[in-house]
Amino acid sequence: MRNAKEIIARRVALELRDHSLVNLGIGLPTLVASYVPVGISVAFQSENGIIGFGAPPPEGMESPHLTDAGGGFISALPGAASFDSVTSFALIRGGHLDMTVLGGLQVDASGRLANWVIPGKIVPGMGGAMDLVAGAKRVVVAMQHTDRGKPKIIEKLNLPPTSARRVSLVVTEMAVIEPTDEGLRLLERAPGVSVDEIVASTGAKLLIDGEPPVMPIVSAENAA
Amino acid sequence: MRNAKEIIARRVALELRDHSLVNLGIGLPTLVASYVPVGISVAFQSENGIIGFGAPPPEGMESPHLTDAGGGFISALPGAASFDSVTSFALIRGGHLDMTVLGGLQVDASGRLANWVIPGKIVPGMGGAMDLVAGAKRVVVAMQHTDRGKPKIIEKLNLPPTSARRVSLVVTEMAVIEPTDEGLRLLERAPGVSVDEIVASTGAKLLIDGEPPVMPIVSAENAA
Amino acid sequence: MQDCISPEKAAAMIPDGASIMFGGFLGVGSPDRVIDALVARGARGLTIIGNDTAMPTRGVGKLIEAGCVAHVKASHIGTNPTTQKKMITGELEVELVPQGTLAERIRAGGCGLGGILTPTGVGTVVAEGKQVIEIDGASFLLERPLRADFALLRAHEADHFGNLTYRLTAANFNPVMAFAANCVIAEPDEIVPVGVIPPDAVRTPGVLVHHLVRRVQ
Amino acid sequence: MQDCISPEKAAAMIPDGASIMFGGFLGVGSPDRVIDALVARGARGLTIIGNDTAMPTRGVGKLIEAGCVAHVKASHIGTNPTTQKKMITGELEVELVPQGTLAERIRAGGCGLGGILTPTGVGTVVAEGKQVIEIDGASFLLERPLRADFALLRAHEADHFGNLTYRLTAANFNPVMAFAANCVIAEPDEIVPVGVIPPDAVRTPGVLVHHLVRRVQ
Repeated sequence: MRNAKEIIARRVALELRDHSLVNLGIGLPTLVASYVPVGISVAFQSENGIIGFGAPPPEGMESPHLTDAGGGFISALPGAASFDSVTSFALIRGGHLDMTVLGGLQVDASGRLANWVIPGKIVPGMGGAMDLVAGAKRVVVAMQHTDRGKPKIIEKLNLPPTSARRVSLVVTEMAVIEPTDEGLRLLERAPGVSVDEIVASTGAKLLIDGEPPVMPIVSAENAA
Repeated sequence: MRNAKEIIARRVALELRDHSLVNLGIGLPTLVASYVPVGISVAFQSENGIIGFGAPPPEGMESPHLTDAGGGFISALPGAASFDSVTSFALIRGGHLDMTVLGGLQVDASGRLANWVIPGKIVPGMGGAMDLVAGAKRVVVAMQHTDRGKPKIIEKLNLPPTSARRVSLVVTEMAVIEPTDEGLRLLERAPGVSVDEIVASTGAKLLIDGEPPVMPIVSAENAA
Repeated sequence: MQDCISPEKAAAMIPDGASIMFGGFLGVGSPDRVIDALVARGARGLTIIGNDTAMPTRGVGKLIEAGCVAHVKASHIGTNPTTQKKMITGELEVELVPQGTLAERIRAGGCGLGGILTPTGVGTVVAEGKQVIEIDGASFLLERPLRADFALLRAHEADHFGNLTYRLTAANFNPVMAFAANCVIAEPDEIVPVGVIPPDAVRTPGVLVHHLVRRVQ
Repeated sequence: MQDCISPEKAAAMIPDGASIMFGGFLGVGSPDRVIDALVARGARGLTIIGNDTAMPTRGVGKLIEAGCVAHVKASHIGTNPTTQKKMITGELEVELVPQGTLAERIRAGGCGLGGILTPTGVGTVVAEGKQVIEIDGASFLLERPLRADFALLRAHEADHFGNLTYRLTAANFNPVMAFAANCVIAEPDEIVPVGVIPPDAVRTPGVLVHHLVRRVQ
């Protein structure tokens, strides 16, 4: 069985649309870039100022002027465009970003996301997360279903929200859940995971229409 | 005797400061560029998107992509910078423009300028004039003292104002006048023009401290 | 970027009554081939947004001359007597916007801002009907975002991804308009392969451009 | 542009207690030589404004490590444990601002806007104490302009007039900060004669730059 993060990344990759602009958050979301389906052309944005970046360059060929939003060295693909922070967030806030994939600490029954701070712990700062959730056309949360056994999908956030806006989709290693006006709808279950197991690991009411289908994921053979 | 426009342009040229950024309005103000004093380095901005433009190029060498705000062909000087309209007005509105020289229809006792529309006549539109008056560090009005014998400097504007902001200086072929908290102060008179003549041609009260000095102007020999 | 189309195809995509942003400053940097195609197809009832209405035989002036336009939002119409005439007869509705405010309103529309606060126009006719907000003792007009159905841009180079460059003062309103319309059509002087425009030279990322107008025949 | 100065002269011009905008994103595109000179002269009580506080041994992180800083306005401090530690002990005051809001606030400060209306932060702690304005049924925070006494920029090329270029993701906050400070000091990788940077490649016009930091010795 594949590990949780890989399942999540492979499922999220199926949300990628042809000719779209996508921003991947640091950490788990970054893995999604490894599973872009064949035939799908996606432009990835890094909010520090580039569209069209690729894998780290060979050792010794890194440019000190070219990194991703996590500070790691990257390469630029042919056709890349670089720009300043004002332009980068004009793209994000102006609705030009088709999708953002972000990690999550909690999602609640109203579809609100908390992912930037745990009171009493270290305060990293929101970085670009609040703008991404406010501005992207689709916000996909890629996170593990529970944290040390405790549900991360709960009735009401007890961590500070990242935005008042409802996210578009939540993908975990157990399920795909869509926040709607009526509540959290269970769309898919992971291979080998039962609805009962999902319900038991979820701290909010799920809307379930019969037996949800098994989550498709990008297979190794289909990834570009 | 030189004509009125030339006197005005030569006097306004003395307001140019070294290392400054200046925008000249269309018409009379444009003449100022011909009389930059020796030793003074001024960067001229054209609000359609360039700093550092020069005289029209030789016949046949015009670029269709390089004109001034009046649509006339210009050349670019070494070190010129081109930019879009958003950046151009960020420079203007953000206080980066040291001086603008604009034509005027009327200036009133409070120092407000009207220069963009005559109700009942053709409506050209304000173009960049309202932004220039609101944003430039110094606003110098370069205009003839009267219009067909009627004063253009009057107690209260009867044309729509360009801005609520007070202009910095008014230069005519008869006088140099500074709007202040107390009112319009007569600073200088043109060569051969008496204070009585100025007062007779002015429709607003002038503050006069003794006999004002004669207007200095950039002589042909001093122009760069 | 999706595809590369003819000026006629571009003109056919734009329905009568559409709102369109046009790059250009007195005709410099304006998408002339699509304008000609709009005239040729006899477009009607357009709302055009741009700095000015150029001259009767240049840039968007041709659209006004040909009777394609119902509404104009511009900072200046003084160079086009036809605009003036049609405004007086009521054939054309004209809204005048200060040039810097026009640029910022389009920018706000394109980058997701609900509005901007500008000192320009306070105490003038431009302020009529608008909210004035005091910040630290200074007065600002609350100006609203502007968007359009289409943006028609003139670029210098485009690559196969739609990345654009502009040339000198022909940039003017083009780069900001690329953000502010539902459909962005760019008319470049030249189309070059991907990689010919270096990343730092790109002034409009290709992700903002929906269609390129094909090369000059 | 006025003159070309050493990093030490730049550091000497900046008094203790000054507010300074720093270009840079996790240390990439940050004015490292002036930062080193500020550390060397033992600057104190600085307010630093920028995207992040980098790492303890990189970019503005060095200033925090050396105790030069009293206030931080940034979007992210998670990569610098020293910032975290000093914030907890009260040695450092930290204001967190969403990254896009930080960029727009600096832009507003630099281009004469009284403020901007952004959807970012509505319904979060960021909204506390701020005016919420409804526009066409949507809620926006009124965010105020940001300016500083100094902007310290890292550029790629500068010409003798101070015209600047930037390189790839090293541009980040540098171009916008050039508009928003009373004194702008740029530290280029290379200084070239006037005319070497073509007008369309200039990303910060030299009229915005007060001092260049002289070439690397």
